[in-house]
Amino acid sequence: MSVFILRRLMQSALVMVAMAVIVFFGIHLIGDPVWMFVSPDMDQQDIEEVTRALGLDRPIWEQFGYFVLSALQGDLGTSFIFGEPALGLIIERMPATLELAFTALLMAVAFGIPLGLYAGLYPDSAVSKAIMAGSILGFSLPTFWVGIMLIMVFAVILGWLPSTGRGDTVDLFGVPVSFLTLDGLKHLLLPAFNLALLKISLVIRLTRAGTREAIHQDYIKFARAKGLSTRRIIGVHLLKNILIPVVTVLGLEFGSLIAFSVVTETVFAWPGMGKLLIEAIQQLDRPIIVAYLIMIVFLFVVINLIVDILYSILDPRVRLGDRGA
Amino acid sequence: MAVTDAGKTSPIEAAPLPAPPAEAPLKRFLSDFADSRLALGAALLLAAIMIVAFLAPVIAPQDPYDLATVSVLDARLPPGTENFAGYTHWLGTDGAGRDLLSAILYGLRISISVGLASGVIALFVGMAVGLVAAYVGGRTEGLIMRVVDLQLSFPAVLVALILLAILGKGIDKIVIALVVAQWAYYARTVRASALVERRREYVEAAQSLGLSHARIIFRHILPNCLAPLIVVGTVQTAHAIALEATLSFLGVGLPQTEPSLGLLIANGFEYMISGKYWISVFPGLALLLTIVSINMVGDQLRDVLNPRLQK
Amino acid sequence: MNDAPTLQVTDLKTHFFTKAGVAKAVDGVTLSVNRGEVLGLVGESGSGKTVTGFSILGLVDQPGRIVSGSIRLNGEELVGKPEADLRKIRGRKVAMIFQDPMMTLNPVLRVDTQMIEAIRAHGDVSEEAARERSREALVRVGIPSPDERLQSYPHQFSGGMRQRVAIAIALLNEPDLIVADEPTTALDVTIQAQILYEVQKLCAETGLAMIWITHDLAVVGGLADRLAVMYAGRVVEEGPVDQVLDAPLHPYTRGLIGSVPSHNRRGARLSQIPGMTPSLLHLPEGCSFAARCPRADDACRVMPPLEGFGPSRAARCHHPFTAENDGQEIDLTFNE
Amino acid sequence: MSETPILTLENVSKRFIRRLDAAEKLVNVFGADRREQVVHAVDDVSIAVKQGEVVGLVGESGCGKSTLGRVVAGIHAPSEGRLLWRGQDVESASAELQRDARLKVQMIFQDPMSSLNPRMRVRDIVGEAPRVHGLVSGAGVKDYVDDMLLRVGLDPSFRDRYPHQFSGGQRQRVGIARALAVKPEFLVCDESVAALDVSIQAQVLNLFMDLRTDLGLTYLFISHDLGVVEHLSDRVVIMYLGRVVETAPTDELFREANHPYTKALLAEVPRIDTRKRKFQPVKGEIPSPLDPPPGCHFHPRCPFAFERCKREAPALKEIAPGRHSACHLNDGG
Amino acid sequence: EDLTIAVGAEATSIDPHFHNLGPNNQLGFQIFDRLANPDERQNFEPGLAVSWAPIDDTTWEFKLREGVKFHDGSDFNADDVICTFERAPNVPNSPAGFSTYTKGKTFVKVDDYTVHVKTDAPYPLMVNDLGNVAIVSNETGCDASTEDYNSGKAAAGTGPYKFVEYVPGDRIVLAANHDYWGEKPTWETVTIKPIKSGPSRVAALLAGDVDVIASVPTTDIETLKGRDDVTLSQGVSNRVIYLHIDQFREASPFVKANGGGDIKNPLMDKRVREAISKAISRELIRDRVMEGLSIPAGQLLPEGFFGVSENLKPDAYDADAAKALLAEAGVPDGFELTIHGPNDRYVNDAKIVEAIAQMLTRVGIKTQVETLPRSVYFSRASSGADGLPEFSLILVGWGAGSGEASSPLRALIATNDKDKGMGTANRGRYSNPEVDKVIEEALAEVDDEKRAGLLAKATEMAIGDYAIIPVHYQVNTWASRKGLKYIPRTDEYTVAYGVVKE
Ligand SMILES: Nc1ncnc2c1ncn2[C@@H]1O[C@H](COP(=O)(O)OP(=O)(O)OP(=O)(O)O)[C@@H](O)[C@H]1O
Ligand SMILES: Nc1ncnc2c1ncn2[C@@H]1O[C@H](COP(=O)(O)OP(=O)(O)OP(=O)(O)O)[C@@H](O)[C@H]1O
Ligand SMILES: [Mg+2]
Ligand SMILES: [Mg+2]
Repeated sequence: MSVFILRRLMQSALVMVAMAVIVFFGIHLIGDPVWMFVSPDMDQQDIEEVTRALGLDRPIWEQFGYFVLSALQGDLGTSFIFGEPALGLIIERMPATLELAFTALLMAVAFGIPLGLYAGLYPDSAVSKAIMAGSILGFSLPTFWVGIMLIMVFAVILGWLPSTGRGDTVDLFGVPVSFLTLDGLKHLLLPAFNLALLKISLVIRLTRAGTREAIHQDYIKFARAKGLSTRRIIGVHLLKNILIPVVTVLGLEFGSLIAFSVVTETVFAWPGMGKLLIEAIQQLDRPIIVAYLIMIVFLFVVINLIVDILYSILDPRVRLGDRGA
Repeated sequence: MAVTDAGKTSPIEAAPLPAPPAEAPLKRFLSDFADSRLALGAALLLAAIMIVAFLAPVIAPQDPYDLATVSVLDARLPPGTENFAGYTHWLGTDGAGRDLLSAILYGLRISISVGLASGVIALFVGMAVGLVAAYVGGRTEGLIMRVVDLQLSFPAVLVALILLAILGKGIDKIVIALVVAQWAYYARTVRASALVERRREYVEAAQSLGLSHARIIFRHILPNCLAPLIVVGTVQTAHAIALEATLSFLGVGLPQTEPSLGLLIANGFEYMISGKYWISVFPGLALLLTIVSINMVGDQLRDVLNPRLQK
Repeated sequence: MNDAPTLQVTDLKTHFFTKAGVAKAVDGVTLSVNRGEVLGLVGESGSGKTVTGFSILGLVDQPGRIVSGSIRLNGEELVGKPEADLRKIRGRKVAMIFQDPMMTLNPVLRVDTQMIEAIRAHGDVSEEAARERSREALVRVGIPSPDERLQSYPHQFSGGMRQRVAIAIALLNEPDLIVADEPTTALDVTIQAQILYEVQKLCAETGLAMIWITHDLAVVGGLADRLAVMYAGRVVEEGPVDQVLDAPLHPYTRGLIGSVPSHNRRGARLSQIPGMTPSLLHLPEGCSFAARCPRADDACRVMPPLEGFGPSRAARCHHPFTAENDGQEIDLTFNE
Repeated sequence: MSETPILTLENVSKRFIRRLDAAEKLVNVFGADRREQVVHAVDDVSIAVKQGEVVGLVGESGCGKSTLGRVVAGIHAPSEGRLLWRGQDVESASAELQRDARLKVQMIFQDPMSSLNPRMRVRDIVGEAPRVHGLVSGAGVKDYVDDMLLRVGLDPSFRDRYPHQFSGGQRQRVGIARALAVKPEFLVCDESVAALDVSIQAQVLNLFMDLRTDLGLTYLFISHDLGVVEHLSDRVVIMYLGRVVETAPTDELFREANHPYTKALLAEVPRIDTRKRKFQPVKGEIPSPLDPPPGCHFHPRCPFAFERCKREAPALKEIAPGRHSACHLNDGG
Repeated sequence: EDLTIAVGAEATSIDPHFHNLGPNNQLGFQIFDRLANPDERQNFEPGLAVSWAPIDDTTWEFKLREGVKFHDGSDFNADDVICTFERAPNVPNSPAGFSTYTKGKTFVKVDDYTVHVKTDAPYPLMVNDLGNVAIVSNETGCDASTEDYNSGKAAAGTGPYKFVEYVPGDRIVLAANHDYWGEKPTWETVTIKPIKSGPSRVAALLAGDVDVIASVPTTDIETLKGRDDVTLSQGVSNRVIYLHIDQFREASPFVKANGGGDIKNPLMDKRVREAISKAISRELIRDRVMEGLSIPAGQLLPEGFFGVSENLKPDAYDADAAKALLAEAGVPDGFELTIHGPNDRYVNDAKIVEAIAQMLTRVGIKTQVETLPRSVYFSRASSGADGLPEFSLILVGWGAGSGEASSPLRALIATNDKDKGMGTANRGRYSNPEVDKVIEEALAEVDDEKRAGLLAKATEMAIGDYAIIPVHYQVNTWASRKGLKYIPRTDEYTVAYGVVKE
């Protein structure tokens, strides 16, 4: 277990370094961020002063060295546009993104598994075919397009749900969450569904494939030969086995949920870190981009650890610490 | 004693054994594929889309990239409007006055080219890397797979987003970004199946027959890894097309005067609420049809090519 | 011999309706097993042994279906019974053991879960009582430290142990019949011997009837009381094990025995049956073995019936190797 | 014996090692005890095979039979020990000699499905190696392949087919034709008939025997089926957990085995001519090769084991002319 | 009553001195006062100063308003002003602060309600400068960090609305300051939500989630006009959209002869520049690209602004004249050109670039289009690899923050000179010493009337040279639910006190 965690940490440290280097030098190549901030009335002198103040006048490797030094002390730099520690800005917006992502995940499981199970158990029925066709549609539709359609239909035309924003939040253990208030829940529904759509399709397909495969396994036949009820066979024997790939893949996909929240947050004006990133990219706010990526890697590490632990609970064959785990 | 001489007088069996009826693999594959009406329809549709897309310069009524023929005067005409030159825009025009039908055809061409180009390059890169990793094993494999893992642990959108922010716009840039975002999927797929294939006895047979490593990798192992690769390839191509659309929507990606489908949609997106639905709905439909048909074909390929589901 | 056999299968037909055509996997199988008896069911791959076993338990899946025939367990007809009733019989009156011990136990459930649920599916037994019974069953199949083993997951067991657990599960509800589908094929000789030892002991102790499916004549030779030989979905010969092995009636049985290497004829060429098993999709008219049979003639264009030879033997052949004609061709070989 | 054996294994070992990765090394620095996992698949085996001989190699699953076969066929290099081809060390030979020696030893595999490349036609499967090695000209390949197919009893018209279009027995014949195509003198048959039905198995075994007489081939015949080995071999080698425990001419071995493991094995083998026998099995499971018992690997299951067996691994000693056994009981117990 | 406003861009900080950036300033307008507050036409009205006047050539005197209290209860007096101007140019981490406005000025407290500002030379633009800087309290604000402002601790101004809450990315909440010295605030609480995507913003209004939205996308105006539950307010802004033309290099990087060969930069020829101006149909752009929401431009600021010329009219579209001019200039068959522009900066920027490219192509200048995100665009447009502007023909916009023509003249037209701070945004490097002289003269002229004349004169000279080619003035649109109306502002800001009940 400790080896396992260590291995993970070493790998992630590598990603973080790689990411930091690429982004750091890459952004340097794109352009000079200073031009993003200066106001029209400033003259060259002012601009140079700003450049100096932000440390952007020094050679890039020196800037990088400085970044590494302070990163080791937990300081990922100060946002150019916000003037606040980049890490703080990201952490401040993380709960919103995580809430969105988790809700989407929940939706993916809540819709995906039953539908996938049905499609796997009755592969030839018309309903199953419809489910599968729907799932293809689900992962073919570009997220941004679905988002605006959802707003059009549910907010503008039907007026059932609010179009954008996060709604009321309450603090849960000091973290603002919106699913505990009615208003927050209403705001959460559309973006979460938008984000979940892709994953619902994915879970449907995984569950179906898992079901189709498991159903022909000897252990299912053996369970039937024991005279177990269909409910128990599906609910325990089958489900527990197909949960393994579903959990693994969802764990891996959680990263892409967070990544795709960049799109959803933009469309739904959801105050999460994805929106922050997109704006940072547009404005070359390098500290935020770097800090975002490092945070994401960190998040992945944590999530992957959780998934692996879950995995070892679900699948007794897996022992953490084994090679390639 | 020479083996060859003995052949005719072999005492073993007078009448060689009969074999099961021969059936060409291609034919079997096609008939299996055609099993699903839906998939067949999707394949035909996809073929049609591809043909239309690549013939765009021939069949499109207008060259939407030629600024001399496009005029803002014609901007945002609803479907079926005749323009001043007396030409009817069946699908209307977009915000810059491009004939939408033509723009969609050209856009399809770009989207599909981007998808295919990035898919093919990523496939080759991933394939080479994955095969080498699986065949060589040991430290090399460990190192390669760590890199693949790193790449995979980062969602493709983010990779492409950051990369494009760094590289700038242009078809070549987006292809590069998509290749970087995708090669690892292929590498992983190839490696997984190559690992399985490498343990197959026919590989050992080839080794003991003294065949070269290159020959074993490319003539023996590779062809047997193609099936999952093709499946991943189709899905990834669809994915690449959608990804390109998303990136265009996010404002990185392609130059706006030569819009891909994604960019057409993104541009039309701002007209959604104003009721000028056609600017984004028609390209959206084209994109949807393309991606859905590719995915359906991929789905069926998966079923047909998956040996476990056969029979 | 008891009056009614534990299991009586009569003219069972189980067909698979596939795209390529109808595969008559089981096409007129007649069998009976008595109390305390081990029936060996042998035949080559694809001859329909497993499907026969599944038919008895009512476990034939789409696109397969029992088309006709009768399966009587202790006189009770199983064919046509609703699924809910069959479920009550499965595991309670008939149990089954599968070939691959690695695959039969659910890898993600603990052994006790899998055993207890098998008991509680058939009666209102308390968890505790069920656990105790599971423990006893493990002891019966010779598993050391059963309490500890109950808490384990299948992957912590070796193949032989797993197969024993499967047998223990089959025994849990004290069924009248166990269908064992090649349960030792995947195991090593020494482990196979251990399993055979336990099974032999159990049958002797409990009076359990058993169908032992295998393609290994040597194994059934040592274990079974009676033998049924299947070819292309039909039983072609049946009888007490000694008689069938020592004086086979059907040319196929004879060919099969001849092809087993044995130290009596060390280094000699083995007898080989020419040709190969026909596809179940396109079975020839008449005797399905005719095309490979040295004795075949025009009479074989008609399907021979399963004819009795003596009190306990039967064969499905127009030209059996009976005592009268056997002298002509005693060397058990075919084409040399 | 004066005649040089066609193939000699001298103290050959093959180990599979799973090395530690960086993370594991790091925890070791902090005091953890992570070890490399070593499988001694083949442990100090010496065998000499004479020209024209059929040597049967018997043992239970995981005892290293296949690994030994692969070492002989040149697919794996031995971790230790030497492999001599006609008295010459293959390792130190020139590249050309090495290749020749390698081609002279060919392998026939167990699984008729996976041993043929499913994407190649029979003519390529059989014809590829001879063409690559220049044994036959490009134009002559077709005839050559036809000859090979005829030799193994297949109709030459099958040459354009793919493996899946054959039955199991026919596939095995294609595999044999492929091996024969490089004119080998030595065949390693690794469970070559285990996956076949008895009637098909008989066909293939007959083919092996015919090839032996026709082409003067030498065989290393690996099987866990004692019946098959007994039928075919001149001499039998018994392995247990990577080590050879006994070798003897077939007749003598089956008449009276020396090693307790061999005895147990012979007793367990079901035979068609023994009926309604009482099974009396060896106790215990086959131990994991990752962690074999110390001393004599068989001692935990051996009814005759005594103190020394736990400590000391018995050496393989000649107990009678042509017979070797590795058991402490033979040291005048 | 409560009000919810959706804006396109979010303030990056509550600190009014942190970043001289539109969204931040617009927020600051509501919480803080300046010495002089610009009204909706950017005329400076008494704010915290009740009057100001030069008392000699280099000194301005500001009389401060008495009886004003900050939101935190402290009193406003000259100390606040002094410390504000000390703090404003020196905020740590500020990407672009307010030093531009304070530089070269010395602030002297005369008494509690009088402040003197001294400069080295006559400085007519004093109010325009100081009117940009929010006054913070010396008790809480001056020593506070940016974080203190964001957390609300230091965010006390004297403005009509008080800071309540800041949830980054989601909303900023303000509450009425009932003690405001000026016109009493109408709205009890004001919530400002950033919704970046235009359609989403419109959707939010239509869905009733917000009451007012800023920057209505031009595409939706027609639809919104047709609805009777929405009121639109439109107003011209101080922003001119224009083309900057490379006229200092013989070999301009994005100009090629027909077929791709090198060519002497034809853009250096005034006739070619004129041809370009005449080839552009500003009306067509207005009607088809801007959906009517632009005013064809003939100079640097729309009419009514200080220092504009009354003689300059937009060039009329005349393709034939353009072709003739090209022929006259020796390029009768045109040439190849790439026009660059941003795609996320101005209203419909990329579309305008494309339309212009179409039009140029029609008169024979085969034009390629390349639009870039502003992050890349501006730095390359200002200084490429060699430190010089990288492009040949670019579309840019200029908003006159000070509300008068001196701003664009100084930045865009004057000869590029780092040291003097002139021509800082002169990306075409137009240089005419005579024009420079007039501009400098104007900048030192304290007399408003004379200055206006000088500015107009400089403008006429530069436009006559086609130093730049003005395209149009942006017209901004706000939409509100029925019953509300927004008073449009030329500075494009959206402020709560601009929302009135109908
Ligand atoms: N689900 C199915 N669909 C179609 N055909 C099937 C199906 N299951 C079995 N069959 C056919 O039924 C025939 C008998 O199969 P069965 O498994 O009973 O053979 P077996 O005698 O048990 O062979 P083995 O020794 O290989 O286990 C086979 O030819 C097979 O093709
Ligand atoms: N490539 C390999 N890497 C690691 N371990 C291996 C490898 N090949 C074989 N082994 C291990 O070596 C041991 C001997 O394997 P081998 O395949 O030679 O056994 P075998 O006697 O042929 O068994 P079987 O009868 O099951 O074929 C086994 O424990 C196996 O796990
Ligand atoms: Mg079977
Ligand atoms: Mg083996």
